[in-house]
Formats: sequence, C-alpha cells, structure tokens
Amino acid sequence: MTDTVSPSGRGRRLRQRFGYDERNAALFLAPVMVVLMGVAVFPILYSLYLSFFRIKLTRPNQTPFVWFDNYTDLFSNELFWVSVWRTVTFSVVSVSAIAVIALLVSLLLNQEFRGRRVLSTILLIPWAIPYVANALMWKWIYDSGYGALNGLLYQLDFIDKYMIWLGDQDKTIFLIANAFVWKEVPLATILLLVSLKAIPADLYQAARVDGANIWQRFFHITLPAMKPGFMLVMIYETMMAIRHFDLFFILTEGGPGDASHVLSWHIYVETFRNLSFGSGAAMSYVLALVTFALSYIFIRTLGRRI
Amino acid sequence: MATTERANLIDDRRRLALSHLTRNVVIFVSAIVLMLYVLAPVTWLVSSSFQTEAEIVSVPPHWIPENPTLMNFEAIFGATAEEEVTYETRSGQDPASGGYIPSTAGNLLPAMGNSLIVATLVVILNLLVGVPAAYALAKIRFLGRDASVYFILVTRVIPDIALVVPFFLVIRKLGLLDSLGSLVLTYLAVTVPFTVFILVQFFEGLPDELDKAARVDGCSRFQSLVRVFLPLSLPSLVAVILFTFLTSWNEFLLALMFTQTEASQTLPIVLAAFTSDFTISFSFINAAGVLAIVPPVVVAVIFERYIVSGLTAGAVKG
Amino acid sequence: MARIRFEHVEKKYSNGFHAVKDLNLDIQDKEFIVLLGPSGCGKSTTLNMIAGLEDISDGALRFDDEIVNFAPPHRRDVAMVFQSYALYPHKSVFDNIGFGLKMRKVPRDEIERRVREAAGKLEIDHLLDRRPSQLSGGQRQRVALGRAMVREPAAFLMDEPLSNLDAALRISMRAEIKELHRAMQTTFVYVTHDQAEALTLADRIVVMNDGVVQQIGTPDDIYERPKNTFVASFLGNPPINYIDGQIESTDGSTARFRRGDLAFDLPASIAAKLGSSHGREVRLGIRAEDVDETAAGAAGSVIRGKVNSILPVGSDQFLGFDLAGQELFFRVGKDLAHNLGDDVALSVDLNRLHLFDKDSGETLLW
Amino acid sequence: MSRHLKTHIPRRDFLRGSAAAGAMALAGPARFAMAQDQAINMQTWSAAVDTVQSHLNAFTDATGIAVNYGNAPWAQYREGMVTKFVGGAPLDMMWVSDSWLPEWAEAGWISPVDDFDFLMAYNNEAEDFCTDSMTYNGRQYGLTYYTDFMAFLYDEEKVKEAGFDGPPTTWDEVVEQSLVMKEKGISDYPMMLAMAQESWLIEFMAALVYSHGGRFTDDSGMSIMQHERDGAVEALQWVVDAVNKHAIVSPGCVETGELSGLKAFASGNHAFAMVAKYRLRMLNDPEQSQIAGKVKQALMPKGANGDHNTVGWMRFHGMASQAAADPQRAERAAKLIEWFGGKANGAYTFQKLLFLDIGAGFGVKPLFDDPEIQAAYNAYGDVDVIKAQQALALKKDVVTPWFGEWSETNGSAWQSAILGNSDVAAAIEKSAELWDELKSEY
Repeated sequence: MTDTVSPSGRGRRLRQRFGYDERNAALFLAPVMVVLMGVAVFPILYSLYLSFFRIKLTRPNQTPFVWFDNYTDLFSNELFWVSVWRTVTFSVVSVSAIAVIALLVSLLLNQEFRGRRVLSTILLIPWAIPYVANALMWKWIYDSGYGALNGLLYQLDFIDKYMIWLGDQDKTIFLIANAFVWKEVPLATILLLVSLKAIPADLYQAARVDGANIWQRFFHITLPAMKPGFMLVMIYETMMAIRHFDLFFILTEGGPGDASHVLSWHIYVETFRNLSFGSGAAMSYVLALVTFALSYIFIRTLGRRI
Repeated sequence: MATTERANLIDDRRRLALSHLTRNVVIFVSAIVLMLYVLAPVTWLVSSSFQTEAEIVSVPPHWIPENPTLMNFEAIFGATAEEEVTYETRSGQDPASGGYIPSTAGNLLPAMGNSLIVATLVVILNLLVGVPAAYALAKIRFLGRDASVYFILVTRVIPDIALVVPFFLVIRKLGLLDSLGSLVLTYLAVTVPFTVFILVQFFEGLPDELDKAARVDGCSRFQSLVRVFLPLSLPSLVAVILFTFLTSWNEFLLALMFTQTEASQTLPIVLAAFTSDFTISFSFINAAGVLAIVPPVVVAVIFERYIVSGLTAGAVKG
Repeated sequence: MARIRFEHVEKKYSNGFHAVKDLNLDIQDKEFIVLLGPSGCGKSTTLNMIAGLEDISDGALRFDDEIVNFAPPHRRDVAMVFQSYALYPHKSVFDNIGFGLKMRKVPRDEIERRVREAAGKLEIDHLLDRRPSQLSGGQRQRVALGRAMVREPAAFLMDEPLSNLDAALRISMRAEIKELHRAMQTTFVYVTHDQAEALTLADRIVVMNDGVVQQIGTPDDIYERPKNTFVASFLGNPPINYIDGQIESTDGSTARFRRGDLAFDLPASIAAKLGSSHGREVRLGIRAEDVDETAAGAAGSVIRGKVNSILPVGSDQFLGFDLAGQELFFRVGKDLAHNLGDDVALSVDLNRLHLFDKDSGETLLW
Repeated sequence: MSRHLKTHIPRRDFLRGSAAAGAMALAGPARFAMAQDQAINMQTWSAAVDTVQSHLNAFTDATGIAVNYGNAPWAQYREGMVTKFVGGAPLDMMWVSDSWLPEWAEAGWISPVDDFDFLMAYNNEAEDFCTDSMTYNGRQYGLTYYTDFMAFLYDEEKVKEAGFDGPPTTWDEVVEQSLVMKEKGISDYPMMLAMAQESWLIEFMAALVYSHGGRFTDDSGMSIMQHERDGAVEALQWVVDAVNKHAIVSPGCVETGELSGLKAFASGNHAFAMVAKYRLRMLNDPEQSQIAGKVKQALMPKGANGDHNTVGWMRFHGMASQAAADPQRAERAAKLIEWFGGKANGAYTFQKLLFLDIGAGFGVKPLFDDPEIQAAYNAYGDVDVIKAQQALALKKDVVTPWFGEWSETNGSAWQSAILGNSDVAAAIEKSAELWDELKSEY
C-alpha cells in the first residue's frame, strides 16, 4: 500500500475534475492536435472565410462580402450539376470495384500457398508508381493511335481496328475509373488483410466443429470481422474518389466535352483557371460536407465504436 | 455393413482430396488473374523504358524491345554530380547525345533521395504522433472522445485544391518554403488522420481486458500501449507504414507548390518536369517510373511479413 | 493487508447510466468478499473501481485510510483475475505470470523464484514456455490465477474467474481458490452471479441489484435471513416459493397467515415481530427444502396440492406442486414415491418461514 | 492572398481574432524576405534547364548577382505561379506566357519594364509580333524568351504515294488528298488534329480559324466568332466534317493532346499535322521519329476566305511586382531580363543557345543572319517557308483578363460540336455569349 497516492495539495482540484485517464488522453492526443491545429485548421477556416467573398484575382480591388451567394449560385450552375453527376458515377463505380476486388484479393492472400509473399509484393507495385507516372502510363495505354490497349486487343483479335478510348464520351469516365481502381486496390487490400488477420484462428475451428460450411463461415465469421477494415476502405476510398484530381488533369482535363468534368476538376477550373477563389472555396465546402456525411454514415454503420 | 463403411471412408477421402484440389485450382487461377491484372500495365512500363522514343510509338506496339537501349537509365545514373554547368558542359549542346533525354535527367536520383527522406520522416512522425492518439481514442473513455474523432476526420474532408493556397501561407509563415520540412509537415498533417483511424479500428478489436490486465499488472497507460498493444498491432502498424510511406512517395500537388529548386523537389515533381513544352520523353518518364517503384517495394518486402502473422489468437477464449 | 472502504460511492456513465448508487461497504483486511448479483447489477463496476479501472463519480474509496479515488491502477497494489483471463498472447506463460513483477522492478532472480513457485502450486510448471494459444481453457485459467498470485498484492480481485470452465473443473477450482485465500492471507474480492460459488467461498456476501446493495452478510445471514424478496429469490435451488395473503387475528402473541383455504399459524417468534398488523397484505416465502411430508397432519402448517411434475436430482427430487393454480417447487427426499396427479399434503417448517411486505418486498421479520 | 486582395477584404480582423490562425493569416502587407541577402529569384517552367543554368552561371560570373533558380513542370506552371503570387513567395523574374499577360497584370502580380531604357532599346531588333504580344494597356512587360507559330507539316512520302505532286494549299485540298490516302490504305486518318482540352487547344483553334479567314473578336474586342463568314463557324464546321463526314480526322482527336498527336504523327500514322513549328526538328530526328527525313513544312492551308494565316505565340521574361516595388531589386531583375531576353556580353547568346539546343524560335531578327542558325535550320527545315509563314502569324485575339475562364467553356463547346452533342452554330454561339458576358464585367 505504500505506493498509493492521495490527492493532496496543488493540482488536487485539477486531478479531481480531470481524472488520470482524462489527463492521459489529453497527453496522448496532444501531438496530433498540435499538428492538426498548427497546420490543418488555419487552411480550413481560411477557405471557409474566403467562400463568403466574391473574389476574382484579376480584379483585386473588388472583393465584396456576399454572404452565401457563392453557395446559392452553385445551384443554378448547370455545369456544377453535370460535375456532381460525373463525380457520383466515378465514385460509385470505382469505390465498389475497389471494395469487391480488394475483398477477393485479400481473401486470396489470406490463404497459405507457395508464392504468396511474392504475389503480395507484386500487388503493391501499382501503389508505388507516383500518380504522375501512373497517369502518363495510362494515357499511353489508352491512346487511340498507338496505345498498348489497342495493340493488345488487336493482336489478340478482339478488335479488327483501333478503337477510340478516352475520346469516346461514353467510355471516358469508366476508363479513368479503371486506372484509379488499379492504383487504389493495393491499399484497400492491405487494410482488409489486416482485419482478416485479426480474426482468431480458434473462431474458425469452433465454427468448423459446429458444422458450419465454408459459406456459413464466410458470412458469419469472416465478413463481420472485416467490418472495421471495410469501414476504413470505404471512408478512405470514397474520400479519394470524390476528390480525385490527378488522373482527370493528366488524362482528359474534364473532356471530351464535359464527359469527365468531375467536381474536383470543376473546383480546380474555378479556382486556378478562372481565379475565382471565393466560389472555388464554396464548392470545396459543399464537397467537404458530402464527404463528411458519407464518412459519418460509414462510421456509424461499419465502425466499431468510433 | 463393413463394405459400405469402407466405401464411405474412401468417398470421404476422395471428397477431401477433391476439395483440396478445387482449393488449389481456385487459388492458382485467381493468383494468375491477379498477376495479369497488376502486371500487364507494369510490363508495358518496363518494356517501354528500354525502348527509344521512336520505338514506343510503333503500331502495333513492340512488347519486347527490338532495339533495346539503356540510354534512359544511363542518363539517370550517368549524370555527373555537382559540377557547375557552363555553356560547354550543358547537355543538349550536342543534338546527337541530347535527343529526347531531358537535361534534368540527373535530378532524378537526388529527387528520389528527397522523396525517400521525406517519406521516412513522415512514417516515423506518423507513428510517434498517431499511435498514442489512436490508443487514447480506442481505449480511454474520456469527455470529448467523439468530438476528437470527428475533428480529426474534418481536417481531411476538404479537397486539397482548396487548401493549397492557405497551406502555402502557413508554410511561408513558418519559413519553410522550398524545404523538405514543408513537405514533412504537410504530409504529416494529411496522413495522420487516417493513420489514427486505422489504428483505432485495430486497437478497438483488441480486448479491453488485455488493457485492464496490463494496468493492474502495474503498467501506466503508456506502458500498456508500448508493452502490450504495440506488439499485438504489428499488422496494422505495417499498414500504417505502407500507407504513409506511399502517400508521401506519391504526393504531387503540395510538393509542386512548396518546392522550387532541386534542393527540395521530390520525385513526382521531377518526373512531371520531364514533359516540358519542348522535350517529350515518354520512354524516359517510364524509365523513371520503373525506378520509382523500387524503394517502396523494398519497404514492402521488409515489412510485409508482419501483416501475415495473426498474433491475437489466444488472447481471449473464443 | 488492506481494508477497503466505499463511502457513498456513485458511478454514473457519461451516457447517463447510473451503474452504482450510494455504495457503502467496509471490506475488512484479509476478508473474502463476494459481490453477487445478476448481470448489469453493478458488481463488476464496483470491482473495477477498486482496481482503478473505472473512475468514481462521487463519494470516497479508501484503502486503509487513504482516499484512492484518483490513483490509477498501477499505483494500487491490487491483482486481478478476469473472466476471459486476458492473457498476453505474445508472451510465454512464464512472462505472463512474471509481467506484473517485472513492471514493479522486482529483480530477475526473484521473479524467476516467485513464478516457479506459483506455477508449482498451480501445477502448470511444465507449461512455462508455451504461448497462451497452446493452452486449454483450464490451463489458461490457472495462468491467470498465477499471474495474480505472484504479485502478493494488497487485494486480490476476481471477476467471474470460473464462469468459462466446465462444471466439474469449476467445483474443484472453487476449493483451490478457497485454499489460495487461506494461504495468501490477503483481502479477496470476488464477483460472481453464481450463488453456489458465493455461498461456498465468501466470508461475507454483498448482494447487489440495479446498482444498489440489497444486503451484506455472511452466507448464512443471506440465506437464512434475506432482507427482501430479491435476496431471497436470488439464493436457493430451486428458488424460494411465494404465497401472497393476509395476516389475521394478531394480538401481539399469535398471528395467522391466510390465503383462501390455506392458513398457517405463525409461531410466536414471528408473530412478535409483526406487531399489530391485522389485515396486512404480505408475501410468504417458503424455501423449497423447508417442507416435510412425514410430519403431515398438524393443523395450521399443512399445504395441500397436486403433484404436477417430478424431477429427480440424485439424492433429492424436485416436486412441482399445484396450489390452486399456482406452481410451487419443493425439494423432498427421493424415497418419497409419488405419481403425477397425486394429491399430497406437505407440512411446512413454520419456524423457517419468510415474511415480506407485499408491496415493498422488505422483510417483516427484522 | 496578394496584398492587393488583402487590403480590400472587409472585416479582416475576423481571422486575427483567433490567435493561431490570425498570426499566420493576413498579417498586413506581406514583407518579403529575400532569400540570401542579395540573391534574386528566377522561376521558370522546366524547359531547357541546363541551357538556362549555364547562362545563369555566366550571369553570376559577369555581374556578381546570385540567382535562386527554380523550375516547375510546364503543365502545372500557371497554377503553381498563381499559388506563389497569392502566397507571397519571393519572386523577381519569371517566364510568362502571352496568354497570361492581361490576367497577371490585372492581378498586380507582374509589372511593366518599360521604365528601363536599356531593355526598351532591344525593341528595334525584335519582331514586332513579340513586342506587341508583351504589351498590355500600352505598357511593355518584358523581353522575349521564345516565339513560335503553328505550322502545317506533311509527310512527303505519303503525299507522293497518294499521287500528288505537292502538299495541299487549301483545306478542301486537305480533304481531297486525305480521301485518296484513305482509299489507297496509306492512312486511316490522314490529318492529325489535337483537340484535347489543354493549354494548346486555343492555338490549334486559332490557327484553324485564322487560316479560314476568321477571327474570334473584332478590333474593339467584341465577339465575332459566331459570324458565319469572318468568325469561327467555318473553321469548326471544317473540323466537324473532317471527323464525322469524311472521317479523315480521328474521332479520338478530342482526347489527343499536342504531345500524343505529335507522337502519333511521328509514328507514321498520319500524313498531315498541325503542330508547333519547332517540332520539325524532333520529327526529323530518327531517334524520336519513324518518319524522320520525310517531314516537310507547307504554308497553312487556306479556307475559302482565308490567306494562309496562322497563329503565333510567344513567352517572355517578366518582372514580379514585388521586385518592381523595390528599386534595387528591380534593377537587378531588369539586368537578369536583359541577360536572357536581350544581349549578354554583346550577343543574343541565350536565344541562340535555345534555338540550337531545342529548336525554339527566337524573337530577334538579326539571328536569322547567323550562319550557325541558318545551317541548323536547313538541316531539318526550309528557312523560306518558315519566314513566309512567320510573316503570316497573328497574335491570339482572345488574350484578355478573362481569357482563362472563357477558354474552358470555349474548349468544351468545340469538343461538343465535334462529338456531335451540339451543332456548330450553337456551340460557337454559346462561346460568344460567354465572351460578351465576361467582357461586360470588366
């Protein structure tokens, strides 16, 4: 009993209001909070602030405060709605493809077989190629004149003449989604694999003793155990897909026509091409709100306790 | 009676063998499909890096270079270091050796070095900063826990494009323009929220009672984290290491804005700079892309084995 | 080595759940206290508060005389055994047991000695190099015990340590725990929902329900003199039978319980406690074993009904008994032969009757 | 934000209130720390990096002024510079494209250099086109870095194979020759046009429009692109027909950028191409091209009302306003501009190096007489054609402060017409409407 402490003297009141756990939690969270407060909070507030002004950098002397005009203007902007629709298409297609492929691949890599480690290392390659190189590589592959995709399909006799790929407005967004999925699957797989690895093996043994077949084991043990992994995948990939920019920039610049004019591209054009920082910030906030809402839903439906 | 029993036995054995066979076939086929899916574009990347600029536009493409050349790689590795460039030593003076190889070829390796430094620091800082935070959020019940989680999430929902300019202001105020520090700091800020999320999810999966047992055994919160949780969290730590390393390795937009000179430019920037309005060097870019794959794969080979081991088994009775 | 005192302790969670209400409990040094109650009654929360694993919302918790409300677990000299054992999966059995000592900076050879000694007592010394995943449930349980034992703590806390074991092992472990307490000479606080464990192990039992202490007392107290219907019902197998009725003709020295045709003449010792409560609505409790068929016949102590079910339980049998539509269960000797549907008369041991206020459920006998 | 913007944002104290944010935010007019005490900052896109570096080293040797040289990828240069301007990064001299001049000048990021007489002296020997393109609201903003124009190139072998003596001179002849080539299987899509959304698109469109005798705007800056005869309609109609009716231009042209188009031409897929003149050198280099030695330049074909006009462009060395505000810095920056855009040690060294190294056109007339330059030109091109075409090059008539905003919409309007999503007149009408609307805002 010698090492029990009694609250006494200075700090007693503090300790009573904030127990040992509170103080520890504060201590443990402090570094993250310092980093985020120091680096991330100002930019967020600053762009919120900008979104209430009509700012055109080419007219530095006229930057009126316009309340919510930048926001309300969005709803009458035809191209904005086009971009919303493109973003929805792109995100739904790519996130669901990522989730399904990553699920299958993680199940595969969870098996014991020869060459598994080699395979899992190879899987990381797409992730390791910087986005710029990745985008240029796909541009090359998709090229309608001398691209590798045309070459391959032609040599395999799937097509008898070179096809138009990115230039075909019905295909563009899906082709970009493909390049995106290819690059994102590795991370998603790793996240799912980690949650698979957290399933205690005796759980499977118990289920096997209980006579559960492979499908029952999958649906009753594996899938539920992967929920946290799925939550991470859904939050992260949705965030990435909704806000994805690099591929659109390098592959199509929103074209052809407005076939790949996604919201993030729209924001880019508004901000850096039109130099309208105010309305660009307003759009960003709309996008942020949607991203947050989706993340919230994923946390609530798939998260453990968050 | 006895014969049917034996027949059943044989039948069972056969079924077992059959299911083993099916399993192996399924694994084999999916492994092949996966390899093709992942490697097909990469194969093209590698193949084209050994071709000249003229050859990679062949129709149909040459999957195996007909006139393989090491010119791209020679330009990258053969660059002489740090001699002052004069009219006489500038590359491009002699069109025969200049060709499509950009004069900045020699910047690639230093830029990879920059990327490596930044990525490594970001990984280390992420672990130092993210691990305790995740433990607190997962295992300590305190007022403001949910608020903290959502605060961390909120910092990541705004598109980076909107944040570039204000980020720039922060970096300038900190006096970090055109330094690796600017990248380390901002990459830390953009990766750490997700690091925390990954770890929180994993820590929450570990039984509360392990934490309690450790603390009753005499661990402070911090000791419980270090001695009990960290050893059990290796797979998720590896996921975090890979995630933060590769995010830093890949990042383009912020690096584009914050770096100006070769001293701080990272790989993606130098890579993008190979397509200027004059020089077109796709095969060269592909060679650079091939080299860019190497460091992350080395990191993966070092750490990936830890994802495989499932250490939590036996912590709690099924 | 420690006296543990709760003074008006409250536990409220941030979601509003009031887990423990005004807890006052004085645990003597070297006492074996069992916290007993259904799940969610606040017994585990109470245990966790002793360990420092839960904050105390209000009131004071003292170890000896010191208030320890704010001391974190590692600064309280307690050891704890968990229901799930909570062994460290990445450590060997030896390291699991020795971890607490290591954290307290006990010298290596001392750790070695104490771990081996504890392992020897628990007969797991051949398992010291294994990992928890290679052990059976019983072995894991012993490791968990060993981990607490080596510490020689001021208080030894156990949270349903036997509930994951099979029946036979559970009973033998009970004996071992009792022996452990004797040998360790330290305060034990033991949480369970199993009345048999409580009755076998405890010096005193604390019965809890809905965060409120119902009764504190020796096993005998609790069983023989339950303070209310909750305590009475929670102990006993099969559970106590209740018959609702009224008190009539009380003149201070005699009293009679009546419900319809059924009437008991209450003994003077009980009647004395009732005072003048003519017509009072009461609930009469008869423990299952407090009937006797052989002595049937004496007026004012007989209960008649039909045999509804017969459940032999080894030495005894449980008799399902239909009393005008109400089902009662009694435990009688197995040599009494009955058939389903037989009319039976049982005589009730009137001196062992329990009488509660019908509305409050509080006993009328003290 | 630039200080111009800052001082005009009302309630700027909003952010000052919160300590952390306020401290970093808009702390008054930016005070620009000079990196190293005397060094000046030069920012370019990543082109001819070694050539620039060698010339810079010579500058430091000659003047003792140290220069921090930064370069960023061309494709992201403009947005990078916007961020740097707005964020207050230290800048003195930088490369500017003619398309951005009004925008950057209006935003207050760059300043005129016409107060420096030693810079203005070079105008005598400069192409008027260049001086013109660097002038906005009557002030000159720099000296030429390089200039070039859109050229019509053809694969001589394919033209001969198709049975023609020479290259087409009108757009109708382009169609005619192409159809023959298609028929003979010489090329699926004989004409290469790069119509993808990118910064080059306006140059391709302008070359098409000018050679058809049309314009986007009139002298007063009002839109006339929607006019049938002297607007852009005829040119776009030709493209739409070439893609959809004659199929001599690939429908994939809407995803073909300048680089991919060039590569495709270099791979021998096409017979005709519209690319920057300086690409001639690369196209005739066997290491980079499969049709090396066969690529020739012809005058831009003309439309019914046209006269072989094409579009020209130029990039220049400009001075940052923050440098101009400080006389000492301005002086040093002006010296650096002279060193690159004017003469260094008595000669147009940089322009010459740039041409010899990468084939980029110079904006100073005397260099045409330089024997080294003539020899280089003749190695892969025809100086007479080049000179003739250069004389027919017009400056883009859409370069205004609202150019960036308009060109996004205009680009996708053209693409829609090519894709068949809207008809030609409607597409151009839409573009014209936006132009007038944007113009009225200024």
